[in-house]
Amino acid sequence: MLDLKLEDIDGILVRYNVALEKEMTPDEAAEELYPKDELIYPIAKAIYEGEEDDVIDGLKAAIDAGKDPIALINESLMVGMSVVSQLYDEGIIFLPNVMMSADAMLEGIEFCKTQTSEVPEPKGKIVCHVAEGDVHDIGKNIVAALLRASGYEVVDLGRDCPVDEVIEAVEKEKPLMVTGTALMTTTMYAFKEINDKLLEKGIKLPFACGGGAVNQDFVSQYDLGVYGEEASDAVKIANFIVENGSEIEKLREEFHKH
Amino acid sequence: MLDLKLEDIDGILVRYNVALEKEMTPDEAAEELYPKDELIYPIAKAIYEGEEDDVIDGLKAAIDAGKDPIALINESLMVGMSVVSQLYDEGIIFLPNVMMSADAMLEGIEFCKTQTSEVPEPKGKIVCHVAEGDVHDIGKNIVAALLRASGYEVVDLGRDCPVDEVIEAVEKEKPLMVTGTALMTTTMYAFKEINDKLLEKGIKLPFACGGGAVNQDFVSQYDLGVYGEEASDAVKIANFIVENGSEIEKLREEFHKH
Amino acid sequence: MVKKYTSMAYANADDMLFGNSKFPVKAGLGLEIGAGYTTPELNYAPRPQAGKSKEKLIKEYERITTDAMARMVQIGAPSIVLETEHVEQMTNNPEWGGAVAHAQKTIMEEYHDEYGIKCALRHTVGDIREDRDYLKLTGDKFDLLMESFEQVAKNGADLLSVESMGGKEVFDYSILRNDTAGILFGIGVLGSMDMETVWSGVADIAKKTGTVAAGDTDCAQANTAMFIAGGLLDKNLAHTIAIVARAISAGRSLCAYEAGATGPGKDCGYENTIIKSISGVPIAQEGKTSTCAHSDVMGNLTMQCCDLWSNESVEYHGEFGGTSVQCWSESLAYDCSLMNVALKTGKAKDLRDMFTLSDKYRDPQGYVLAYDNAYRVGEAIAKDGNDNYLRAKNAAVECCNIVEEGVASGKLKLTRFEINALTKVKEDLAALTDDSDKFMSDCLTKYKEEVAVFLPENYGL
Amino acid sequence: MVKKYTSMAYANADDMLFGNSKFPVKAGLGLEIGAGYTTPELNYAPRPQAGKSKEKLIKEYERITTDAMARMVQIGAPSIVLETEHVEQMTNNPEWGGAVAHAQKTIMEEYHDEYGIKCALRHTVGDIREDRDYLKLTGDKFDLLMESFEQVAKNGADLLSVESMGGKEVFDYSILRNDTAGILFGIGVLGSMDMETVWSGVADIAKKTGTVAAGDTDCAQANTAMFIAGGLLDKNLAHTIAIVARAISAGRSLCAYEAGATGPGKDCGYENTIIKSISGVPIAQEGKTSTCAHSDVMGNLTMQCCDLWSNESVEYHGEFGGTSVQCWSESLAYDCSLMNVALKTGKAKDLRDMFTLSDKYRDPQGYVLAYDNAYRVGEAIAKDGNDNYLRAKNAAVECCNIVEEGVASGKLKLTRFEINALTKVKEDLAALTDDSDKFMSDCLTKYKEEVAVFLPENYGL
Ligand code: B12
Ligand code: B12
Ligand code: SF4
Ligand code: SF4
Ligand SMILES: [Zn+2]
Ligand SMILES: [Zn+2]
Ligand SMILES: [Zn+2]
Repeated sequence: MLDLKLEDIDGILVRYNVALEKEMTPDEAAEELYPKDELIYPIAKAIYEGEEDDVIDGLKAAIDAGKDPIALINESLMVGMSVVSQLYDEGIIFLPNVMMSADAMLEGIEFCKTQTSEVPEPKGKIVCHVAEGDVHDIGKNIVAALLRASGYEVVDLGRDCPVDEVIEAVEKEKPLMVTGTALMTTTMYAFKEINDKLLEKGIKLPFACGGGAVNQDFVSQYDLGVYGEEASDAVKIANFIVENGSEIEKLREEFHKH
Repeated sequence: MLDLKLEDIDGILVRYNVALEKEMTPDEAAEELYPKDELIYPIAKAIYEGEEDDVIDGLKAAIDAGKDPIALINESLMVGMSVVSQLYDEGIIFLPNVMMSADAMLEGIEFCKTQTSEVPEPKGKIVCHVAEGDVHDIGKNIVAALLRASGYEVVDLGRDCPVDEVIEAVEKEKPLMVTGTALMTTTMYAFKEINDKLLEKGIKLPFACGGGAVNQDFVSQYDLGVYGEEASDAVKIANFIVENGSEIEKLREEFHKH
Repeated sequence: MVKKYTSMAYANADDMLFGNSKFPVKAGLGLEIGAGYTTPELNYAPRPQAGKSKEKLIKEYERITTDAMARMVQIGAPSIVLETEHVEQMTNNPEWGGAVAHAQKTIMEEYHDEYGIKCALRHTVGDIREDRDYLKLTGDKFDLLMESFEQVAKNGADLLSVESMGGKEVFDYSILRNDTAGILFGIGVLGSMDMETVWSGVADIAKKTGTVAAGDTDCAQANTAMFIAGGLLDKNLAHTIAIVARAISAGRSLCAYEAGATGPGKDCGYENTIIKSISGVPIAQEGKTSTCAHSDVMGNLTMQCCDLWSNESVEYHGEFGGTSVQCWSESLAYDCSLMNVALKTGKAKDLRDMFTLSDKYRDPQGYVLAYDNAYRVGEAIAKDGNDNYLRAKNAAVECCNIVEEGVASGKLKLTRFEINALTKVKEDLAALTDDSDKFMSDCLTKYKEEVAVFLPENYGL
Repeated sequence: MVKKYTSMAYANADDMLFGNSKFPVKAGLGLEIGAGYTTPELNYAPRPQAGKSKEKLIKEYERITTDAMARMVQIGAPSIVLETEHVEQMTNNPEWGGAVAHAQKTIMEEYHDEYGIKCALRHTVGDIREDRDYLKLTGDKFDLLMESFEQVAKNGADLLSVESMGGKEVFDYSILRNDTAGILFGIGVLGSMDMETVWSGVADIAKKTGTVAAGDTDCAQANTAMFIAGGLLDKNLAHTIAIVARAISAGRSLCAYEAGATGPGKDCGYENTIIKSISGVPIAQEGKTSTCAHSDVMGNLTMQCCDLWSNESVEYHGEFGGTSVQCWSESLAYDCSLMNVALKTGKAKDLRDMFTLSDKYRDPQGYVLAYDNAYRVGEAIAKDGNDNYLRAKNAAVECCNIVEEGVASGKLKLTRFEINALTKVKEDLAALTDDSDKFMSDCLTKYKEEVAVFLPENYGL
């Protein structure tokens, strides 16, 4: 068959991902971000590496050295995870690494809880779902995984989720936000219904919406809607709410393209 | 250069127009449609051929033989023109022929009028325009030409026509319908404004709309709108109004695809 | 009843070509697929509001059908296939699907009679065999699926397809966890088992109704992996893993033809070149002219051996140049015209190679699916064709080898991340048993435990 | 100042090829047009509501630009041109056009800096030189047009274009009446005169601002004829007349390069192959991947000698596969990828010929624009290159001869209607004078009388 000469390939296509790959390996990049504290460093690193056993070992050592188990959640586990998130955002590591790190972090949290009777202050609860009539749930799964990875408690209502179940869950769980995913133009209208029913009940909370079918113009049409393009936007929206409150206008100002 | 073998061409493309061209020549097809009456036949044929002089000659002969000049308009000129329209509709002759026949017919009408003091009952008046902001006027020109060819009196407001001018013309001319043409998605919204202003004034008449940007769904959004895809639809809509009245619902039932 | 492929339909990769298949398929009104020419296959989705009632839906499909046929005639296209991918209501209410097929076919017959245009209608029913949380592959839902096939076949559909979902629950779990065994089990084992059941059923109906059991696609798994992997800069899944899932899927989608289907395979089966090399059936493909539906990194390459050339799917709406279905069918028709000229001028193999080279080095997925390499994956499958597990594993191993050779040649450049992911898959594969029964029982134990929604009874296990 | 072409840039038709021009043009960020590779050129229209304010419009173009650049990088496309065809507000308020150019270029620079993607920005200002009823080619409106060019050039546009309208009033009248002299006068004489004025102006601005005076298109006339002629089954205008108008338009659009423009010519100038044969400038073309904007009967043929490959224009909106600009830019990029592979593998002339043959016999328009025949029309123009009227008439005559030969060969099949129309044009042409001055004064008299909106002062007459 015909073939291209090696030197001719670049004129036809550019592997921008290869061209762009940072000089630094992911490990080196992570190394630069770990906290320097001798007790915290190994925990953060174990989180990055997704090594659950090393996480527990590190936590044990830190607690033995007098650190508070609950404080360690924020000061070591979350810090390690934020290294992971940052590297993911920068395109240096990929989703499966994040998921493995998140698993390690969750184990770490469980372990910390067993070391004390105090209850950790949760970062916040979030209800996730896929629109009624829609079975496409991988995007939602990624969203849920990344939220968990960032320390949020996720109530996952699954796919093809009836409008009323979302309303009930919100009433019951009082989350700091709801997320909705829709991949089909035929299903995304359920978001409007959810919006209307929530408002009818006097509930005002941010409703972050995304998924292949959904776009910003559509989400802007109902009062509670905040549009996110990538799964990681869900985390950014949640963080923004924690830091700046849940005013929809502000959220749109921050996250919508204008 | 490479070339295709003659016998290979059909596998790649089909000249459906050639394949479909009627066995009959246009002249033969017309011959079948002319009225048989000895005095009418030559007039109808001269119309079809676009021969103005022959039209006048034929009219003279018929009048000499005792025919009523005003009656001749409907019985010969219009009949000849309807042969032309039918052949155009069937794809046997093309627009330029129609336009030449129409010119011949209009001359014929003028001649008939000079032969009597009676005033012919006009078939109806129609106001045509291109939407405000839009310079694309060829479609409208074709519409106007075909309407004239079918015996309607056309008030042509031209292109880039302000909404208020359309309203004024309707108030002044009291046409049996208005037509609007728009080729740009940015200009077609003027049709809605025209619709609203007409209704505000209590004027209800069919507003036939077409042109590249316009589609049936858009036109269905305002009360007076009737959508037409091809220029010849404007004639069909006008004829339908003459025969069945101007109820929009009925018109849509007839002309909208469902 | 199910006869597995254990040899190749083509003696050489170089014998494979667009517009030509070993076993052409006659369908519809004067059409023959894979018989020396390519044909556009247009797919479309009704607008959201159109699903409100049966009447509205039928009107929508009538307009779509008329628009498309009219445009084909206006530009002189000799042939077209229309593909209607069911919206859920059409499969769940078999008489809806039947009524739509009937309405469409009536219009197509008018065009065929007036202009002689060759055409056929594909209906792809929805795989509605699931509850909200679980797959329900057998029982009532299976019967409903078959009834839907029967209704569309009786009412005008010429080509019968479905995008079936067997194995998806395990796959979904595994793909985000880089779990090689789970990917292999979901696609290669569970998927294949379900395919055999579904397609035996469809083949019977086709025989009974005088229609064509056309083919399936691993949309639910290999395409999902491809979409999660995304473009060059996405970072949710290594493209090297996506292509391993794709290689595995070839064995799975092949099951349709083993159960009696004859092609043309479904457009979005990017595994179809591999399948064609083994089975010789005609295939539909999509790529650079299905950007309306999705983006991929092998837009031209997929044309290399296609018999039908598809836009995947476009929502019906207006564009400056007409309705969306008119625009896309026209673009497809010109693509086909180019291929057909190549066939008539003796330049087809050159054109094929140009299609392939456009994307062979763009991405590891294109590299493996390039027809020469696809053929090798085909051989790996045929070698152990009788064993669904082994052939899937072979395909995955061969896929890894091919990518590694590409890297070694210097022409396929991967990121470190992609290379690492590949290394891991290769190690995982090497660690797997060669004993299908053992693999099955290991996986059953493992995934019953780890995947809450996995119900072995779906597979008669 | 205006130096007319009297010889051919290429010694043979066979030397003409896509991605290669005699005089490549460097533009924008690292791009060279016609220098051995083809590049997609994406054009887009803002949504209707977006024109409401300057701010909204800028945001809309920012989103369009980001979407397109992002997609190009995702699929690994090495280069892209963005074309912004002004909506009327952007030309009538030159600072709007400038602000849009600036916003777009800022984003393009970011992508170029981060990824090294080669890119350039074309702005096509609107020809706003008209009142409601009359053309107003000179005076205030002309100055405003030039100011608009200057603003976009200073603010980031790399390539300057316009679709100018000189001669259109006479043409519009003539085309529906099969008036050959009027068509010739409108396009070949009046159109050419106006082109010389406009393009001398643009060339000055380009020189002053260090940008490229790119080129024009006879959209207002030859394309109008083509669209009225429509598809195979339309019956508003004979396709044989449409192609005569097209042949005439080549002399007219050539005037841009004679006045100092250097190309790339505008996408919708279907006369561009003829122009390339004479002038050697790079050209943009559109066809099978501009179905979003219009339908034509030569979708592949137009690729034969293109340097930029365009979608003509698509409204910005969502599709399943992303936004419309992402979908179409991706399709274009793959088309270019195919051509670029052909160039690198030494198969480019074969691919060119396949493009041509796809449509050479589809329609008389494609037949004459096939590069071998287009070259002959070019020769007819160059022969009397110094005389706008004579070269236009030559082009028309040669066009008729070419079509007749095609019919005689048996390969180009025409309807009786098309043949009759052709015969009439040929007779009309034969009856015309060879004296330009006489033609001018005859036409002035005739059309001043017949065409109410024709104002000779627009042309300094
Ligand atoms: C894989 C797939 C499937 C799989 C789904 C498997 C699964 N478990 O999800 C299967 C095979 C089951 C499937 C079935 C069908 N599908 Co499907 N499918 C796809 C496909 C190819 C890829 C979708 C995907 O997984 N993308 C990858 C994920 C990761 O992307 P994502 O979900 O958009 O999420 C990303 C972002 O959007 C974001 N995000 C997601 N949610 C949220 C939420 C928030 C808050 C934020 C901030 C961000 C965010 O994060 C993610 C990563 O960044 C698309 C093609 C396409 N162009 O999208 C068609 C597509 C969605 N399917 C389509 C169709 C038609 C169907 C079927 C009806 C086909 C049929 N006839 O049977 C059935 C649906 C049946 C039903 N009742 O729903 C159409 C929908 C058309 C429409 N009307 O809109 C599409 C668009 C294909 C097409 N072009 O025609 N499909
Ligand atoms: C020719 C043309 C021009 C010519 C117009 C000459 C003239 N005298 O009309 C010129 C060069 C002047 C021109 C200018 C522009 N144009 Co222009 N033009 C076209 C083109 C190529 C063909 C239009 C045409 O004549 N078609 C043939 C006629 C016969 O068709 P028609 O009008 O639709 O009519 C038929 C039917 O619709 C029907 N019909 C018409 N009216 C009615 C009414 C009734 C009642 C009925 C029943 C039927 C009916 O009958 C006809 C025959 O069947 C189109 C391309 C396209 N896809 O349409 C672009 C197009 C319309 N133009 C476009 C643009 C953008 C422009 C410019 C803004 C470009 C610029 N940047 O300068 C300017 C406009 C300036 C302004 N202020 O308006 C865009 C519009 C995009 C949009 N937003 O919608 C188009 C769609 C091109 C594109 N794809 O981008 N243009
Ligand atoms: S990829 Fe597209 S065409 Fe294929 S099955 Fe999935 S939705 Fe249908
Ligand atoms: S044909 Fe299209 S691209 Fe060309 S000038 Fe007219 S509107 Fe613009
Ligand atoms: Zn499809
Ligand atoms: Zn669209
Ligand atoms: Zn354009």
